[in-house]
Amino acid sequence: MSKRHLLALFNDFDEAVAAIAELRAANIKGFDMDDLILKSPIEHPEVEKVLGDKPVHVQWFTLIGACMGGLLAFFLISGAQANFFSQIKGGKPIVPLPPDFVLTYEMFILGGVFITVLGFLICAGLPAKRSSLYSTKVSEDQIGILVKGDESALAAFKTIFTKHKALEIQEEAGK
Amino acid sequence: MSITNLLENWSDFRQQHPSEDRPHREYKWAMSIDLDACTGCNACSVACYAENNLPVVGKEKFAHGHSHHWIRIERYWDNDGREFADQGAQFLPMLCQQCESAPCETVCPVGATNHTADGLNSQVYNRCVGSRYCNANCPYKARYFNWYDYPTTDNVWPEPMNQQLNPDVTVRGKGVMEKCTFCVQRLTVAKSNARSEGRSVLDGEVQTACQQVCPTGAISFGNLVDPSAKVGKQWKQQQVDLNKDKQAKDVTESAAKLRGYRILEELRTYPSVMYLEQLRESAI
Amino acid sequence: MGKDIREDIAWAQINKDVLKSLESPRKLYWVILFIALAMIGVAVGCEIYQYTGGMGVSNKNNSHVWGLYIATFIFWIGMSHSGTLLSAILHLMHADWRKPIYRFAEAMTTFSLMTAGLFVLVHLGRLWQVYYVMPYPNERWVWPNFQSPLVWDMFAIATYLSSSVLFLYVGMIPDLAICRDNIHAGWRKKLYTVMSLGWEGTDRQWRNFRITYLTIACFLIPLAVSVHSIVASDFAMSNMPGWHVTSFPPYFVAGALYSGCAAIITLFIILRYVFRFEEYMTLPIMKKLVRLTFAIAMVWTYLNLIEFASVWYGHDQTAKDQLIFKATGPYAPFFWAMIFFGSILPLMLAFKRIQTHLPILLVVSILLNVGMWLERWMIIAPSFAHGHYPWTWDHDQWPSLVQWGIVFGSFGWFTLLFMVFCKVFPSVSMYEVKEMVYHRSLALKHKPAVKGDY
Amino acid sequence: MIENSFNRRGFLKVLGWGGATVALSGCGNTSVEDGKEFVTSYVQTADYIIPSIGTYFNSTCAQCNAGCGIMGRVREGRVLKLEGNPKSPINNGKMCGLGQAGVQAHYNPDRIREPLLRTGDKGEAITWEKALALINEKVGGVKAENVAFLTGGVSGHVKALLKNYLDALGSGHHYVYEAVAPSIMRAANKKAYGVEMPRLHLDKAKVIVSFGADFLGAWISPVHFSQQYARFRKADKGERGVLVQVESKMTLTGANADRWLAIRPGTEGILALGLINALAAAGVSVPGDVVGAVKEYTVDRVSKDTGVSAEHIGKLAALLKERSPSLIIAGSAVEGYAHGSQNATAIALLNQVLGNVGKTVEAPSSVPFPQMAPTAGNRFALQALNDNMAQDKVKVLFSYGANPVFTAPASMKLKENLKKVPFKVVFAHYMDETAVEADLVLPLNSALEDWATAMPEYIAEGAQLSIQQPLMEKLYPGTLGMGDILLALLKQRRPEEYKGYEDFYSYLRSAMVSIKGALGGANEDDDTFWDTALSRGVVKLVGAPVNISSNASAKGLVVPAPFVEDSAYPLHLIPAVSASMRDGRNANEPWLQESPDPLTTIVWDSWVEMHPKTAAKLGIVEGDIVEVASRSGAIKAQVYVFTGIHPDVISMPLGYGHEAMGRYAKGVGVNAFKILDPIFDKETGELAMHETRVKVSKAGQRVVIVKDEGPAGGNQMGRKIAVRMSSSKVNLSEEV
Repeated sequence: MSKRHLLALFNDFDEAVAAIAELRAANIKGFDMDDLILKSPIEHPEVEKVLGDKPVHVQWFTLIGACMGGLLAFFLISGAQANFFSQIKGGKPIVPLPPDFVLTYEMFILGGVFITVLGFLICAGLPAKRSSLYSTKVSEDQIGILVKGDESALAAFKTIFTKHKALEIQEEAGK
Repeated sequence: MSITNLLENWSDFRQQHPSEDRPHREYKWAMSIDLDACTGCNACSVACYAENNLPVVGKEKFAHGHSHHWIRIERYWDNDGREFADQGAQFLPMLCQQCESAPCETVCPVGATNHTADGLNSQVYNRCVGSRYCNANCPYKARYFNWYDYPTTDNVWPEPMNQQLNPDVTVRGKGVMEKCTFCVQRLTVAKSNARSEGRSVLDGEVQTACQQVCPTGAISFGNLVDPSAKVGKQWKQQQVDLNKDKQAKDVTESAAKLRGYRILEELRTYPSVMYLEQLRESAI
Repeated sequence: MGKDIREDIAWAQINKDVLKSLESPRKLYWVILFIALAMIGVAVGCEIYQYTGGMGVSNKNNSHVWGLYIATFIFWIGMSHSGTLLSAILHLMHADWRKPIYRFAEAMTTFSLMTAGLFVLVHLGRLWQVYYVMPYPNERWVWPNFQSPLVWDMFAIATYLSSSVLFLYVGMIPDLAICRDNIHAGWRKKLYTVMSLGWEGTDRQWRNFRITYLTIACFLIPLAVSVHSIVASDFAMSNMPGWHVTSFPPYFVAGALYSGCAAIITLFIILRYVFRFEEYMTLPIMKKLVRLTFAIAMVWTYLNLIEFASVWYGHDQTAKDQLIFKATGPYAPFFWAMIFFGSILPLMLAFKRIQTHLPILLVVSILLNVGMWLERWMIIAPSFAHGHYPWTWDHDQWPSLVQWGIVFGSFGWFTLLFMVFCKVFPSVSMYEVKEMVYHRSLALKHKPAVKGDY
Repeated sequence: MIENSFNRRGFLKVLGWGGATVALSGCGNTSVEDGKEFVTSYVQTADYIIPSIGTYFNSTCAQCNAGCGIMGRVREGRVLKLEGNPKSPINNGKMCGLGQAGVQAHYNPDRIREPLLRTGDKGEAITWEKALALINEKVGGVKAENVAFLTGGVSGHVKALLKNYLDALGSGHHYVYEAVAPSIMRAANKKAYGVEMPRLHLDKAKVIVSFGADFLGAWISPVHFSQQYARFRKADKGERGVLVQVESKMTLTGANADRWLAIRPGTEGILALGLINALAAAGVSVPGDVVGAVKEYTVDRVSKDTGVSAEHIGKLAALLKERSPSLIIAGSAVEGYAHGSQNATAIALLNQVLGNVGKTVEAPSSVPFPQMAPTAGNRFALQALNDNMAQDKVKVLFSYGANPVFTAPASMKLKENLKKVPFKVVFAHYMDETAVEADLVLPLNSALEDWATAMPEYIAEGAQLSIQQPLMEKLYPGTLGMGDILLALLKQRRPEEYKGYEDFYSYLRSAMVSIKGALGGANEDDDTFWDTALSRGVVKLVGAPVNISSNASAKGLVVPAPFVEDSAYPLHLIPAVSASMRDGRNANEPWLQESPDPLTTIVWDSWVEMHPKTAAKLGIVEGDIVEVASRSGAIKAQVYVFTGIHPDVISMPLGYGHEAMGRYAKGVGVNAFKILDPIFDKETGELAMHETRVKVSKAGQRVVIVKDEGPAGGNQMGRKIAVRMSSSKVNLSEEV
C-alpha cells in the first residue's frame, strides 16, 4: 500500500506537542510513530521529549576521532623524529616527550572536531535534498509535523491537526 | 619502518645530551682561547671573512647592526670609575660556541640547525626559512642573518672581487641565518683524507682559519676525543668538563688558580669553546 | 536595568531585521571597504619591497631579530580568543545573553586568526620556503623540528583556525537555511542552498546538532587555552631575559581574552549602529560584556604584576636588569603607556554610567587594545634590546616604515574580511535569538520576573 | 671532494712556478659565451692544477714593509686566500689582517687597468709602447739632476734596477719617503748603539717597558713581535713577562699591558731619565757621568713633569731592578716631538744602564748585497723633494709606492709645488690622490701577479731575501710589474747590457742563479736552486755580525724639554697609526674598513679620541662632531670618549679621508695628515708627528657612531664574560 506525506504547521508549540501526543495515543492504523518528523525553527529539547527517546551517536564519532587524531599524531611525530637522521637538537632526546605531547594534544582536538562534524553530517543525514513537503515558515516561526502514513490514515491526521489549530496542512500529491 | 625503528631503539631516542655514558665516538671538535695571549688585533676576524665568504656590508648597514663577523673581537674595560684604563683592555674573540646543548637547535622550526656527530652545531643553509628564532635564543648572539641579498642586489663582491670567493663555502643569499662553522669545510676534507688512510685526523692536521692566522697562537683547536690533542690536554688541565655546567674552578677553592672557564655556562648550553682568563701582573 | 531582550519580539521580525543587514550596503560601507583595501595596498607594497630587498629594510638586525610582525601576530592571535570565550565558554555555562553577539565574535576569531597567520609569512626571511614548516611526507625523511615552539604554533593555529571555522559554520547552518528560504535569486541563493546542506530543522537534525555543537564547544575551550599558551611558549621556552617566565602562558591567555573582549565591545558598538541592531545588541548585554572585560582586565593586571614581582624578588639578575631597562630605558614611554592603557584605564569600566555609555566605551575599548598591542611589543623589543649579552645590546633600533606599513595594513585586511562576512552571512544568530526569546518568555510564564537588577 | 688545506706533509705540494706567462684556465673575467675565454680540458692539466684542489705557492706580502712570507692558496688558477708561509722566520705561518687583505688589493675593482696620459683634465688610455717612448723623450730632454724618483722603502732587485736606471740617466735624485716611519729612532739608535735597527728579543725579556711602541699593532714588524710577545707572556721556563706601556694615547699594545701609564705627551725621555736615577738610587750600577746627568730627575720632579704617579715610578724601577733582563722600547710616540731624538736617546740609555744590550737588544747582521739592502724611507725625503720642486729644480718626477699628495701636511703645499713639475709619472694601483695629479699614470701589477725580491729591514736573526712570485695570471693585460717597467726603461738607456733579458722574470732568475753560491745553492744545478728558492719563498743570506755598543754613556744625551702649555691650542694631536690603515695606502680594501678598530670598535670612519675629563670640560659627548683646528688647518670628525688617552691629548687615526683612490676609501673619514704643523725634530729634521697642538670646538652636530660595541660599551654588566685574574696565582709555564 502506498504511503503519503502530510505536513501540518502550528504557531503554538504547546498545540503541536499536544497533537503529537494525541497521534501517539490514537494509535492510527497504517501509521508508525517513527514516521513522524518534527520540524522546528529553534532547538527545544523539552518539546522533542514527546517524540520519545531517540539516541544520538555523534559522541562515538568524537571519541574515535579524538583518539585516532592523538595516536596518529604521536606515532607520526615520534616516528618522523626517529627517522630524521637521528638529529640531536639542543641536547634533548631525539624523541622528546613534552613537545610531542603538545602536538598530540593539538591533533587530539583536531581529530575530535573533524570527526565530530563528520559524525554530525552522517547522523543528521546531511547534506540532503529537501523533502517535498517543506514550508519556509518552519525556518521562521512555525513548528511543523511531518507524518507519513497509509492513505487511510490521512483523514485521521487531518482531524487531529485541525483540532490542534494547525495553521496549514500540506498534502503530498497523490500518485 | 619508522614505527618499528622507533620501538626497537626507544632507549636510544630517549638519550639526553651531553651525557657521560654516551660520549662522542671519533670526533668532538673543540676550541680553547687564551685571553692572556689574545691581543685583539682582529686578524682572526679578517681570516674568517676570507675563508668563509663573509660579506662586507658597508657603513650604513653596519650602523644598523647588519654586520657579519662570525668571529668578533669584543673589548671590555674595567668599569670601576678609574681615571685611566690603566690595566688595558680585555679582548674577547666571540664566535659560535658550538654548544653541546645548543638553545638555537631546539627552536628552529624546520630543523635547519642540528648537532652533528662531531659535536658541531651545524647550520643547513638550504633548509633555513629565516624565522630567526635561533638567533633570538642564542645567549651569545653569535648568529648572523642575511638581511639583504649581499651577492646580487647589494653587489658586495663587484667584479673581479667575486673571484676571491672560496669555492668550498656557499655564498649565502638573503633570508638565511649563518654563523661560525669551525671551518667545517676544512674539517670535512681532513676527515675524508684520514678515512682514506684508515686513521683519525691527527692533532694539528686541521686548523680553523682564525687559529691558523692568530699571531700569538691564542686559539687552539682540535679533537677532544683524541687524548693527544693539545686542546683536550688544555681542557683536562683546566679541569673543564664538557658535560658539566659547573667546573672545578667554581666549586673547589683549591682550583681557583685554574684559568679555564666557559661563558654563560649557567645557562647550561655546554659550550665547546673554553676561554682562559686574562692575567695581570700585580707587582706593577 | 532593562531586559537583555524583549520577549515579545516577533520571530518573523527577527528574521526580517537580520536579513536586512544582508541587503545592498549603504555608501558608508563602500567607503570603509575602500579604505580597508587601500590599507591592504600599503601593506602589500611594503611586503613586495621587503620580499625583493630583504628583511633588512624592516630595520631589524642581529640584535633585534624580531619586531612588530611577531608582536602584531600575538596581538591578532590574542584577539581571536574572545570569540571562543563568548561562544564556547558561555554556551557551556548557559549564559544565554551571549546569543545575539556571539556570531560576530566568532567571525572575529576566524578573521583575526587569518590575519595573524599572514604575519608568520611576512616575518620569514625566506617566505618562498614556508612549506618547510609543514610536515609533509617526502623521499628524504626530512621533517620539521617538532621541538620548536614555532611548529607547535603552526599545529595549534591550524587546529584552532579549522576548528573555529567549523564551529562558526556548524552553528550557522540553521541560519543559512533561513537565508535560503528568504532569498530567492542570484548567487546568494545558490550559496545559501549549498551551504545550508538541506537543513530543514527536523528533530533528528536538531538532536545531532545540539550534541555536535556542545562537543565542539568543549573541544574549543582547552584548544583556545592551549593556543595562547603555545604562543606564550615561543617566549617562555626561550632563554631570553624577560621571556623566560613561568607565568607567561596564563598571562598570555588572560591578555588574549582581554584584548578580544575589548574588540568585541568595539565591534558591538559599530554593528549596533551600522545595522540598527539595537533590539538585539542591547545595553544590558553590553553591560554584562563590560563587566566581563573588567574582570579579565583585573586578572591580566594581576598576572602582569606577579610577573614583575617574581622577577623583582628573584635571583635572576639578568632578568631583573631587563625589567629595569624596560621601565626606565628608551622603551619606558611605551611601557608606561601599556600599564596605563592595560591596567589603569579599565578601572573606568567599573563605573555603571560608563558601562552603558557607548561613545566612551568605543574610545576606551580601542585604547585598551592599543595597550594590549603595546604589551606585545614591550615583550619583544626590550628583550632584544637588552638581552643576555651586553656587547650586542642595541637600544636605538626602531622599526622602519615597512614594518609599520604592514602592521597598519593588517587592520585593513581584518576589516575587509569582517565587512564581507557581515554582508554575506547573518552577523546575529537568528535561530538562537529566537531560542532566547522563547526560553525567556517560557520563564516569564512559569515564574514571576525577579524585581530589580541582578 | 674539497681540497685539503692543512695536511702539509702529505698533501701540499708547493711547486715552482714556471713563468708569469703560463696560461691558467678559469681565471678570466670573460665568459665562454663571449668567445673570449679558452675552454681548457681538465683531463690533462698543468701539473700544478688539480681541479677543486687548492695548491699553495709561497710569496712575500707587500701590504707593509715587514716582509712577511705568505702562502697563497690557488685553485683553478685563482688565488683565493693568503696564509702565512711557515718557512718564513718573520711570521712563521702567521698573518695579520692587513696582510690577508692583500687579495682585496689584487682583486680590487678600482685598479687601474691601462696606462693613462693626461690630456687636459682627462686621462686618455695609451699603449705601453707609447708611454715608455714618452718617458724616454721627456727624460732625454732634461738634465739628469732634474729627474727625481720618489719611492717608498725599496729593496731587492727592483731597488738594484732602479739604481741602475738612475745611474744610466747620469744620476737623478732618489727620494725614499715613508709617511710613517721610525726614522728618528733609527738615528738615535745609530748614535747610541751604533746600529739603526737593533734586534729586539721580546721573548727573552722578563719585563718590557714600551714607550709608545705599538709592536703588536703597527710598529715595524707586528706579526713577528706578536709571536715573540706570546713567548714573552708564556715562557717555556720561568715567569710570565710583564709589559708596561707608557704613552699618551693607548695603542693596541697599550691595551695589552699589565700597566698602562698615561704620560704627558713628549715627556717620555724625562721618565726614562727619572727611572735611571731611581735605579741608580736603588743600587743598580750606573756609570758616573750618567748619574751626574740624571741626578736632577728625582721621582717627585719626574712625577710632576710626566703626570705618572710617584708610586708607579717607584714600582716600575723596582720591577726593572728585580727582573732582568728587561727591554725598553722607544716607539713612535717617543720620537714624534721636536725633541724626539733626545727622548729616544734617553730611552736607549735606559736600556744600556739596565744591561739589556746583548741580551734583549742585539746586533743585526750585515747584508751581503748592499745594492739590494733595504733603503728605509723617512719624512725628510719628501721635505727635500718638496723644496726642490718649489725651486723648479724638478722637471721629471717619478712616483712609486708613495702617495705624497695624501700624506703630506697641508702646510707643505705639496700639491701646488707638484704643479710646477712639467712631467710627472706615477706608477700606481689606484687613481689615488697623487695619480690624479700625474701626467702619466702607469698601472702596476698587483703584488700577487708580480715578480720581485725584498730584503726586510727587520728580521730577528741573520738576513734573508724574500721572493715575491705571481700567484696567478695577470687579471688585466694592461698592467705591468715595476721590475718589467724598470727593465724596459733601462733597455732604452743601456740596450746592450739588458737586451738578453726578455722580461724581469728572466732577469731575476739569472741574477739569482748567478749568485746562488751566496744564497746557499752552491751545490745545486740552476733549476733545482731556482725551484727550491721559489718553493720556500725565502732565501737565507749569510751576513756578518755587526758590533753593537752596550756602553752606557751620558755623551750625546741632551736633556729633553719638559711639557709646555699652549693656551691658544691647548691639546696635543696624536695622529694614530692603526694596524689596518697605516698611512692610508690600504684604505681601499673593504675588509680593513669593516674591521673594527680594536680600541674604539669604530668602522668606516675617522674619529677623535678624547678623555672623559676633557670632554666634560668642553661639554662634549660621544658622537659630537667637533672641529679640530691646528695652526695649519682644521678638520671635523666625531668624538669617541674613553679613558685610554691622556686628558691633554686627542688622537685621530691616519689613513682615512681619501679624496680619490676608490669606492671603499673615497670620502671615508678625514685626513689627519693635513693639519699637522710643520715642526721638526731638531736633530734629524724629520717632521715631528706628535707635536701639533690643536683646539677643539663643537661643530653643533651629533651622530650615532658606527661601531661594533653596543650601548653597554665595554661594560660586562656583571656577567662573567671576559674574566681576569692576578698572574701571581698561575704558573703559565706549567700549562699545556
